[in-house]
Amino acid sequence: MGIAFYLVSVLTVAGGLAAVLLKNTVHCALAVTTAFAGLALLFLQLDAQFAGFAQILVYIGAVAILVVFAILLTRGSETPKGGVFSKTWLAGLAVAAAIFAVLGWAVLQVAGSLPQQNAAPAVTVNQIGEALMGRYVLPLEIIALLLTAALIGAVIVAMHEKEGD
Amino acid sequence: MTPSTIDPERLEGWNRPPIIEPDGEGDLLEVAMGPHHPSTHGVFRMDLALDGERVIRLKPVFGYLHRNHEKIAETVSYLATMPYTDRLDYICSLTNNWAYALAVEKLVGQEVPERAEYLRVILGELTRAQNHASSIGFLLQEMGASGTPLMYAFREREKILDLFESLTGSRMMCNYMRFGGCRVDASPVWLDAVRKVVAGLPAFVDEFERFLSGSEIVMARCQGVGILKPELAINAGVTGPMLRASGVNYDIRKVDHYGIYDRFKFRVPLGDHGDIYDRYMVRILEIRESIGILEQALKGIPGGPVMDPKAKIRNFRPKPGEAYGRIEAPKGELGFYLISDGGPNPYRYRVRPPSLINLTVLEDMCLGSNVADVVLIFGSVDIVLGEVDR
Amino acid sequence: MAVDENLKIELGKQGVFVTTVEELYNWGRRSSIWPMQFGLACCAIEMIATTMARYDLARFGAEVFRPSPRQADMMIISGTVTKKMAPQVVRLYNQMAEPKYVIAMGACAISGGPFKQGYNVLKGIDRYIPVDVHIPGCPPRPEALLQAFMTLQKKIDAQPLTGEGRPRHLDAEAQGEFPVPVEGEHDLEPASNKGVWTVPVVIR
Amino acid sequence: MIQTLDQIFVLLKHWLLNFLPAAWQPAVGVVLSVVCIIGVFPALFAFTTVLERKGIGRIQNRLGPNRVGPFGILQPIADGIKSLTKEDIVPLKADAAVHFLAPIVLVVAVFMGFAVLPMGRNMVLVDMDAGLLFYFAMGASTEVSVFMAGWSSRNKYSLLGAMRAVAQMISYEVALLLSSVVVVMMSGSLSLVKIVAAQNQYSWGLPHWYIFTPWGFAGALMFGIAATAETNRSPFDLPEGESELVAGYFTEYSGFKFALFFLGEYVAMFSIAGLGATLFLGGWSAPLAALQFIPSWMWFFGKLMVAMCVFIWMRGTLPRLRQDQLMNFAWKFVLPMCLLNLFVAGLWRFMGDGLLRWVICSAILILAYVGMGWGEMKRKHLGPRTYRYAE
Amino acid sequence: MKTVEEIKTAIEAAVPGVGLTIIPNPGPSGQHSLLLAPEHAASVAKFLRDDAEFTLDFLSNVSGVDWPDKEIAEKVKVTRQVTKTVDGEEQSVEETVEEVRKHVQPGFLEVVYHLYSVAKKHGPVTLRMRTINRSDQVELPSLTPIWRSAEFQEREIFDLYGVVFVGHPDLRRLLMWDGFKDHPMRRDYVEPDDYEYEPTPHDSVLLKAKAHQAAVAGRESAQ
Amino acid sequence: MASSPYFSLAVLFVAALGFGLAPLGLARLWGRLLSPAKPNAIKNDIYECGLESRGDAWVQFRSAYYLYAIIFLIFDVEAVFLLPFAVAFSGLGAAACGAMLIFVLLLVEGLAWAWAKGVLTWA
Amino acid sequence: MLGEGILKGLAETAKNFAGSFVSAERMITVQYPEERIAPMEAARVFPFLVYDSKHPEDSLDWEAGMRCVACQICEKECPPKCIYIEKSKDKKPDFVGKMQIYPARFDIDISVCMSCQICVEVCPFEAIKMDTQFELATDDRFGALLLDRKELAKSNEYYHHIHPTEAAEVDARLAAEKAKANAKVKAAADAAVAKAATQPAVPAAKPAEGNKQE
Repeated sequence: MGIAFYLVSVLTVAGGLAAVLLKNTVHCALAVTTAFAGLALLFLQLDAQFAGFAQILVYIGAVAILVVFAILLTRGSETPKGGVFSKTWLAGLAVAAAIFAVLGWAVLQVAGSLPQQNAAPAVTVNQIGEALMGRYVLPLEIIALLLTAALIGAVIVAMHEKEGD
Repeated sequence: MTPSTIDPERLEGWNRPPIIEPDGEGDLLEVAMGPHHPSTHGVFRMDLALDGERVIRLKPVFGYLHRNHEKIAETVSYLATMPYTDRLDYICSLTNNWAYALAVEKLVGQEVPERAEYLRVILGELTRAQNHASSIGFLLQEMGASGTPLMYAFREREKILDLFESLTGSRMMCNYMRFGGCRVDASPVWLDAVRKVVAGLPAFVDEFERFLSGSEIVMARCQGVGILKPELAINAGVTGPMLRASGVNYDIRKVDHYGIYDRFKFRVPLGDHGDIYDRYMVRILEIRESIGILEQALKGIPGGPVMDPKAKIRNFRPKPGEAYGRIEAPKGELGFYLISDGGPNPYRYRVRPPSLINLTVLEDMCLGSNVADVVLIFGSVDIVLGEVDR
Repeated sequence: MAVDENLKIELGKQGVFVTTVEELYNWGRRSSIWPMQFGLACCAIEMIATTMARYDLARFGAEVFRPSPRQADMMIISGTVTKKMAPQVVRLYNQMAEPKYVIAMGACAISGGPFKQGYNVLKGIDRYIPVDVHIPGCPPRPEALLQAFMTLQKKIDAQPLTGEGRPRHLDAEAQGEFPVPVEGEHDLEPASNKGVWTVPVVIR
Repeated sequence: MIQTLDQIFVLLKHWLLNFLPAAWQPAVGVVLSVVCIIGVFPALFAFTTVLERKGIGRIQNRLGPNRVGPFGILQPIADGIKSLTKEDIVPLKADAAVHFLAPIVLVVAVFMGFAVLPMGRNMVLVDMDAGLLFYFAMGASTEVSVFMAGWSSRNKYSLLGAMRAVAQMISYEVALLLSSVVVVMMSGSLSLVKIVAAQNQYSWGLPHWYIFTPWGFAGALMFGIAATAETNRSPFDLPEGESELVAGYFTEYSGFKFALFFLGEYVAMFSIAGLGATLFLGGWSAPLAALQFIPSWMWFFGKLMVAMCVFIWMRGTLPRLRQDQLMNFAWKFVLPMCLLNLFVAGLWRFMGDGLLRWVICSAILILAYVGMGWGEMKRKHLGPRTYRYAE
Repeated sequence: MKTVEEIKTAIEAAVPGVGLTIIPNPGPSGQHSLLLAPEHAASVAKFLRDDAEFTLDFLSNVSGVDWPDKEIAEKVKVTRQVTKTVDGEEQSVEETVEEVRKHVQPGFLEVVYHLYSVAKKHGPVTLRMRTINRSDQVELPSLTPIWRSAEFQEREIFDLYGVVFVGHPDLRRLLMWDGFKDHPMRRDYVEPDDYEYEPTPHDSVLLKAKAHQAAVAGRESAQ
Repeated sequence: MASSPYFSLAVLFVAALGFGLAPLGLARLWGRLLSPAKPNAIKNDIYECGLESRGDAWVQFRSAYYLYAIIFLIFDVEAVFLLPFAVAFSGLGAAACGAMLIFVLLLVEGLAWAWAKGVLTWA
Repeated sequence: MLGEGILKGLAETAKNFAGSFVSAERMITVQYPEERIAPMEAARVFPFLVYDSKHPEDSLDWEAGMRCVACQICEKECPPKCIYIEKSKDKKPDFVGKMQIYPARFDIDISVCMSCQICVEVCPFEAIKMDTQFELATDDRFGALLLDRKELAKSNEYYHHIHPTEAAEVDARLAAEKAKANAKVKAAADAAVAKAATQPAVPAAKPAEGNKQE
């Protein structure tokens, strides 16, 4: 576990940092993709095979493409002249620190309350499916609604743009 | 149908290409297609402005094969210009020969023996068949058919080129016709060979049609794309299969009755939509009509000389005057305008290239369509750069 | 580059090795000549005919016509190079990756041919870029192009990997850039590239 | 004997491993298998390029390469040597790092897909519970590499080609996923090994391949269309449509980087053909019970090559579609058909055994197919035409 | 099809004040032509296109012709007073002498249009227009607004002959590159000198090659 | 460790990486040793049909690409949910299948709506 | 049904694929250089100069037998002007035995020649004909593509070999002309004998000129 975990963590964090620090937006997008890959590897390390591969499929296969298209949608993917930090970087940093604090606090709280145990036992896809169709059927439908809403929203935004011109 | 029916008040600008406004979203992408581009039939360039994949502006750029044909013709003798006409539309050299010979014959008032006229018709129609075959082959090639239709077309073309070579000595640059006849006579063996090739042509056209005409992809790519309205086609001087695909019945073989075309029974296929598919089909149907003409000509070819005995090869000096002669070349109206000042060289020699003038409407047909369509529309015009730029 | 020099000397000592590599290299180069999809005029039709079923250039493994100069090995200059086109031809040649070969197909490409007296016709592409094989003819028959192709293969076969007489692309000192002429007010400038074109003495 | 032949590679591996200390054996075993995968498919790629060039040659009434080596067999080796020794050009304006990475990402992504493909009985690198998902996850990564190649070249044709390619690949990826879901529904597993095992049964000597069911046939058809589009093959080869976009997203690539794209494309074809065979054609199982004596890996590779031949055949025949037609086809025809197929597959299960379910399921699918196709042609005013003549 | 004379009458009836001249064609083809005055060209063209009788809707061919300045050597009989010594004394005598007088007849650029009718299937009708000279007054009205097919052909004539078509929507060079300065189809155009290698010269080529050699020799001796 | 499936995947990953990198390295070595690269301004310019490249290729693209990407993302997510359902399908009752049908139909409805609005028409 | 046309197309290519293994109609590749398409008699590539020779095999008397009399008509008529002729200062007996000017230089630049055959058509002496040799690719532009007199000279037998029908016609024509010329000379001589020596000498028979077709 040890070495692999640290390697993957370094990869993930480096990808994330690069995404923030690189100047060229497309490079940032590719760095984010690397971070996604690192996350997927972390899932795999936790024996969450399905989640890990789904992460690759959805995040590298779709979200990364979405990000890239979004970047190309903006005029000029040319490297900006100025520095990578905007003027409000201090505020940004504060927000990030706050969120990190909240998350860390939550994680520590939960970690303290859970009994110490090894990684969860391997879950088969079949079990996921059964759980999904049984216990979590309502969330599933809500997700469907959410996805449909997202679809409709995106279409409306796009159509609005078209009409607006 | 004829432009006279158009309200003269709105004539100003009606024949200009439409102005397509970009939808303001996204940058216009300025792309130069050519001069080295896989689908420009050689060295042609189109400067495109693309909005996404939609064509907003298209400016053709010519001259990459401007070989000064007209200037050279003014410095060499009438006869010596004949081999240069081969190189105008280098796919159909024989019809170029014919048009030039016809113009010079008009200039000097020369007669052509009957056998020579028959030979001219036979060679002209063979040329038309092979030109149309290879032109639709190239069109399909541009559609991305990885060469197979083109290969089939060239398989047939090779047979016809063999006929040309065995009669005239050269596959492509035949230099065969002379003022007042043809250079050499055709032997019965050659005529038999032509009969054999002509007998095989319908099978080729059938195969080609089975292969592609019904293909959904071909229909999806060709139908309704690159529409040319008949009014504009006439006004822009478009001729040949392109004009007829727009539904205008104008075939110089029927109109001028040059040569001996009034002796043959043939029909002129017309399209109703004026799109790429119609141009493709009109060419295929014209091959079929050409086969009919060839069969009749081969049946009726008389004996006799192939050259007017009064014709002169050397010291050919027409009297001062001018003449415009034209024929229905496979690509459209090919005309030669000659001014003679009595010297051994033409004073002015002008080629009316069908390819160049058919390209006038390229912009009108392409604007607003997809980039991929531009390539097809361009291919469906069927041009040869040697003739466009001369 | 000192290391490289030493290595080369070392390689030179192992003559057998170099010979084998040379043979393999030349064999690979000559068996896989991908032409650029590039036609200019009448000869281009004969070039297409050469790739078609009757003559089938593919038998030599050369039917992979690449539309991009980056992936092509050979440029068949098939037809008249006009002065308007010449800068583009030279630029395309420059944009090809080494090793690259040029076949001047037909009279026009060699010397301007029948159109050489024209004001817009370049009198031979070898004024600007080096040509490996010339095919006379107007247009040359497809077989003539095949024969020229085999001539080029023989030429490649004879090229040594190192030492004197090695081809241009193996020589770091040799010319790698062929300036693109500029369209001037009356003519292309310059009229020829120095070092590529030397006027022979047959002037009358 | 038949058993031995069937398992010859497995046995060979074990025989070799026996020479090693026990502690090394698992690791070296994995390495051996990997080396086989990395070795076999490029070799198959080389063979296929010759096959393609000769096959298309035959379609076009000519011979194709036949001079380099006996029957032109050595042609790809010459091509390889040539590519290897060719100058590598990176345009100055291009993004050099991304330009360099793109072909590597592609090659890695396509090779990873082979990890879960069973190439014969007991011949799979990893039998994972989520094998199919893993395969699709890897397939999705190729899109990124195509985009990287096109964008980094900073060439208009490359970028247009890359954008086309990505748009096309994401559109057909949905179809690819959904058309495979029916197989998962019936076999109850994402593991490709189990999917093959589920099909490796025979009644009256005929196999239980999924293609021999209405939903399986429709799924296979949709899968085939989507796979062709996914690998940018004719008639969906727009991204490299040379009549418009010169060479598409790899216009600026030369030397071996270009060769890697070429290789990546073909290996992706193998991999997707292998997946298709696994999902619908019973993977390595024999088409007739009587033919089971032929080794399983031969069946797998045989099916692979048949699929490649179909790819080649289509390439030699079909012109290509236009971008908008391609996208519309994906979203308005293939995707609805796939969704309908999901429904039909559900219906199939709940209708029990019998002829009725055959009739009903087939009828639904055929009606939908014909109706949608006809409607689309009508709407676009496409169809054969008649012509008039003037005397 | 009507004769040129009939066409002329019809046009003159329809377009008042039009300047028309018949240019006869002495050759056997008998294609006589009509010379238009540039200022009325557009209205004549429009009439020919739209008139129900002619319907010349198809402009087939547009050609440029260059007629260079001609130096005309005329033999003129001149009568003048000459002082002569006749019979020993000087007398003023009228004498008629033949004298060669040279004068330059200004050339012009000519544009020839060949018209046909698609609707009526007749033709050709040949129209001509001439510029005033070859140097500065080279403007002619463009017929592109009437017949689109003139668009590229007029551009070509502009490129190669230097006729400026007023009213052309997009008058740029068609065949030569934009920076090119000359009009190469004119008869007095001088080609650029690139006759380095002429293994088989004769006639005009020989002269040019020799001129090139002389120029090269001159340049070399200058260095 | 070697028996873990991830070990095999890692080996395959490394091998594939090596397969990509090795020939590139070899080509580089060949170039260094024998066939020196000769870069120059013309060669390293961007190819554009033989002309000098004008304008930048990195321009603003159309929103259609983005829209398709979003629809794709949604259907990708749908597929991710469909897969576990499909695996469990043979053991599920009609009610569960009905639930999934509703799930799919909801998305189909979105698709149909987008179709009707003409968004799926690629321009 | 959607896809029907595509399937038909696939069937057509399949037919061609299968046919390529069995039918010569469907496999039309001629494997140059081992196989060649049968050369056409009318084929023309570049011009050559015909010489008459008693020893066609050793080609020693090419200079003496050359039919060309350096009249320079072909040089004038050549459209791309790729022929260069220098007349000789002296005269040599031609193939008829008459004293004639011969070409001191006769160059054809085949890197310019457009194979138009006009030189052949205008030649009054049947001296220049078209060759069928096309395998001339070379890497030596200046050396190999400018053919001089010696390289251009090919024997009449070679001409017969490549264009048998045409050469036979030419020979017959030349023989007829020769007979005519001989008859004329003879008649003139007879007349001269008959009319006594008061008349001026009859000018030598002019070679036939004017329009001739093959």
